[in-house]
Amino acid sequence: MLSVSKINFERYFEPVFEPVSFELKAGQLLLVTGSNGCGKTTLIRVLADILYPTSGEFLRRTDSMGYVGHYLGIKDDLSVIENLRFMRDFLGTSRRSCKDVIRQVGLGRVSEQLARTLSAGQRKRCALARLLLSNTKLWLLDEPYSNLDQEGVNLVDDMLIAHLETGGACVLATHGNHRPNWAGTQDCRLISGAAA
Amino acid sequence: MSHTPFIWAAYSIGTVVLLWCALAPLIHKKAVIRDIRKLSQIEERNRDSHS
Amino acid sequence: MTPEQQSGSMASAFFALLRRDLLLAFRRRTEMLFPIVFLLVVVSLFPLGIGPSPALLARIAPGVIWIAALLATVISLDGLFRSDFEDGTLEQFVLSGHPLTLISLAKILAHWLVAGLPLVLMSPLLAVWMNLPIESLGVMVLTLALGTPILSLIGSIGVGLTISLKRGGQLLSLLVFPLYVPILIIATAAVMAASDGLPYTAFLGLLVAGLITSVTLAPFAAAAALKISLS
Amino acid sequence: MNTNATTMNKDKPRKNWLVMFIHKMGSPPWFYGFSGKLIPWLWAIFAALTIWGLYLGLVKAPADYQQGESFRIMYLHVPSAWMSMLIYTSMAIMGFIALVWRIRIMEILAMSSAPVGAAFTIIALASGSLWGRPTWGTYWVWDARLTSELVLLFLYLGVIGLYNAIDEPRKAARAACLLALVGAVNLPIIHYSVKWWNTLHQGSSISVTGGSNIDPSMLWPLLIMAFAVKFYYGANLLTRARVKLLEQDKRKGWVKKIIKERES
Repeated sequence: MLSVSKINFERYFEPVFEPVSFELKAGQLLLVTGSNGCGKTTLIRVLADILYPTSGEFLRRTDSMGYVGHYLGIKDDLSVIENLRFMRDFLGTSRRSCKDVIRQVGLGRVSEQLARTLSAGQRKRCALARLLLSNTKLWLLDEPYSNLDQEGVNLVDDMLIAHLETGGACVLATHGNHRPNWAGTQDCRLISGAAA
Repeated sequence: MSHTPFIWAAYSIGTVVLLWCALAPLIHKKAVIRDIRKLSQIEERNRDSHS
Repeated sequence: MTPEQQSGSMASAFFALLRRDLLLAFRRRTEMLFPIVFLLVVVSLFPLGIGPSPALLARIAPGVIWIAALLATVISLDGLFRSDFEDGTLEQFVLSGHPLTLISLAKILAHWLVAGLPLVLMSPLLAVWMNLPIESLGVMVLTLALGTPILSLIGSIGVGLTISLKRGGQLLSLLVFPLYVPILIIATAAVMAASDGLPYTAFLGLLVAGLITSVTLAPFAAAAALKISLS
Repeated sequence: MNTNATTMNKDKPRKNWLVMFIHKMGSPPWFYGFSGKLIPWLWAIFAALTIWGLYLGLVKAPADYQQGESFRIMYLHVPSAWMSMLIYTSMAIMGFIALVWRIRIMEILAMSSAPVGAAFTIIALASGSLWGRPTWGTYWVWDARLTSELVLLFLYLGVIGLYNAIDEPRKAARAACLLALVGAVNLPIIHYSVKWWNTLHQGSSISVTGGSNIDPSMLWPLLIMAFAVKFYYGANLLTRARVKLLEQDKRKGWVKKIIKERES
C-alpha cells in the first residue's frame, strides 16, 4: 500500500527528521511518535504528496488516500451536512450516505448548523465524517485524538479498527500516550534532524 | 546645446550601477564568511564543554 | 476505474466545486459588492480630479474604465484561494486525486462569475458617466466581457504564488499589473477605434485569442503555484 | 523504528547527457571550485573587450551627421537593453530546468540572474532618457523601447520581490522561477503590444538605434560592447551564485573545509 525508502525533507537546508524507511501493507497501522517539533506533521504531509521529499523515494504509494490534518478543511459558512455533501459530490468515491456518517460520528443533532458554530471537538468529528465518506484505502491522520473527549477517542479507535479490519491501512501521528489496540501496529519514532 | 554632458552622465550612471552590481555580492560574501566562522566557533566551544 | 468513469467524476467534481464557491459567495454577499462599489468610486473620482469637460472625459473614458476594472479585479483576487488555503481545504483537494488544474479552473470561473461579471454589467453606467459615445458602448461591454476573464485567469497565477504570504495583496499588484499590459492596450484600442468609427473586430479577435490561450495555460501555472505555496 | 529492508530498484531510467551534466554541476563543491577558476578569466575578457569597444566607439568613430555626439550613448544603451531581455530569457530557462528537475544550482543561478538583469534594465532606462533630452527635448518619452524596458523592470522587481518575500529559500526560489517563466511567456506579447501601441498613438519617428543602415565604424564598437557585457553577466552571475551557495550550505562540511583552507 505504501512503501518508502530513506525519505527526508529539508527546510532551511536542515533535515527536519532522520531519514525514514518503512513498508505498510493492508491491515497495518504505522504509529508515528516523537516529541514536539520532530517533524511528524511534515512526514505526514510528505506521505500525502503535499510536500515533495528532498531525498529518498516512494517505492509504492496508493492513489486512494484520506487525510485529516491540523487544518481540517471545513468551510465555516456551510453547515455540517452541506460540507459533507460537497465532499461527497466532489470526491465521487463515496459508498455511504452523508446522514449515515454524520450519525456515526455523533453530529446528528447539529447537522444543519453552520460549521462556525461548532466546537473544536465537533469540527474534528466533522472531519472524521468526511474521512469515512471518502472511502479511501490509506488514512493519514495527524493528531486525530486532539480536542476530542473520551467518547471521541473511542470513536476514532472504533473507526480505525473497522478500517484496518476491512483491509485498509493507516499512518497515525501522535504525541500522546494513547495508542489504538491493534495487533498489526508498527512503530516509527521520529528523530529530529537537528538533534543528530 | 552641447551633447557631451549627457554622454558623460549616461556613462557614469552605467559605471556606477555596474560597479555596485559587481561589488554587492563581494560585500555580502564577507558577511557570510564571518557568519560561518562564528558558527564553527560556537560548535567548537560546544564540543569542548561536552568532552 | 475506466477512463470514462474518471472523466465523469471529474466533471461532477468541477461542478460541485463551482456550486460550492457560488454558495459561499452568496452567504457572504455583502463582500461581493465591495469590488463593484470600488469600481464606481474610482471612476467617479476622475471627473472630480480633471474637470467635467465632456469631450475630455469621452477621450479618456476607455482607459479610465479599464484601469478601474483592473484595480477592482486585483483587490477581489486575494479572496480567490485565500480561505481554501488557510482552512486546509486546499490540502484536501490535493489528496482528492483530481488534478489541481481542474480545481483551479473551477475556482477561477466561480471568481469571475462573482467578481468579474458584475463589473461587465456595471460598465454601461460608467460609460454614461464618462460620456462615452453611445456607438462604442457595445464594444466597451464586449471588451470587458472578453477581457475580465483573462484578468482573473492571469491573476490566479499571482494569487497562487503569494497566497502563503500573510500580506500578499500588495505584492500581488506588482506581480500581475505588468502581465495585464497587453490586455489593457488591446481593449482600450478597440474602444477608441469604435469611438472614431474605425474597424475594431481585429482587436476583439486578439482578445478572443488571448482568452483561449489563457484558459489553456493559466490554470496549469496556477496549480503549480499553489503546489509550491503549500510546501 | 521498523526498517523493512526494501530492495531499491537499481536500474533507474537513464537520463540524457544534459541532465547528467547539470547534475554534476549541481554538486556544490565542484561548482564552487570550477566557477572560482572561471571568474577571473571572464572579468579579464570583459575588461579587454570594453576598453577596445569604448575606444572605437567614443574616440575613433566620427559624430553622427543627424544626431551629433549624443548617438555615442547607443554603445551603452543598446547592449544594456539587449542584455536585459537576454538575461530575463536565460533566467526563465534556468527557472524552467530548476522547476522540472528540481536542481538547486539552477534555482540559485536563476535567482542570481534577476538583480543583474534589473541593473541592465535600469541602465537602459537611464541612458535612454539621457539620450532623449538632447534629441527630443524631454527626459521621458513613451517610446516603444523605453516603455517595454519599464515593464520589464517591473517584471524583474516582481521576481526579486517575490523571492525576498518568502522565507524558506527553496520555496522562494521555486515560486520566483515560476513567476519568471510566466513573465517570459508574456514578454514577447508585452513587447509587441507596446510596439504596436506606440505606432497606434503616433510615437516618435527616431529611436536610439537610428536607421537600419548604420556605418560600419559605428556598428563594430556596438557589437564589441554587446559581446563584452555577456562576460560581465557571466562573471557577476557566478560570483553571486557562489556567495548564495556558501550561505545556504553554511552548516555543511565542504563549506567549513573551504573556510579553514582560506585561513591557513
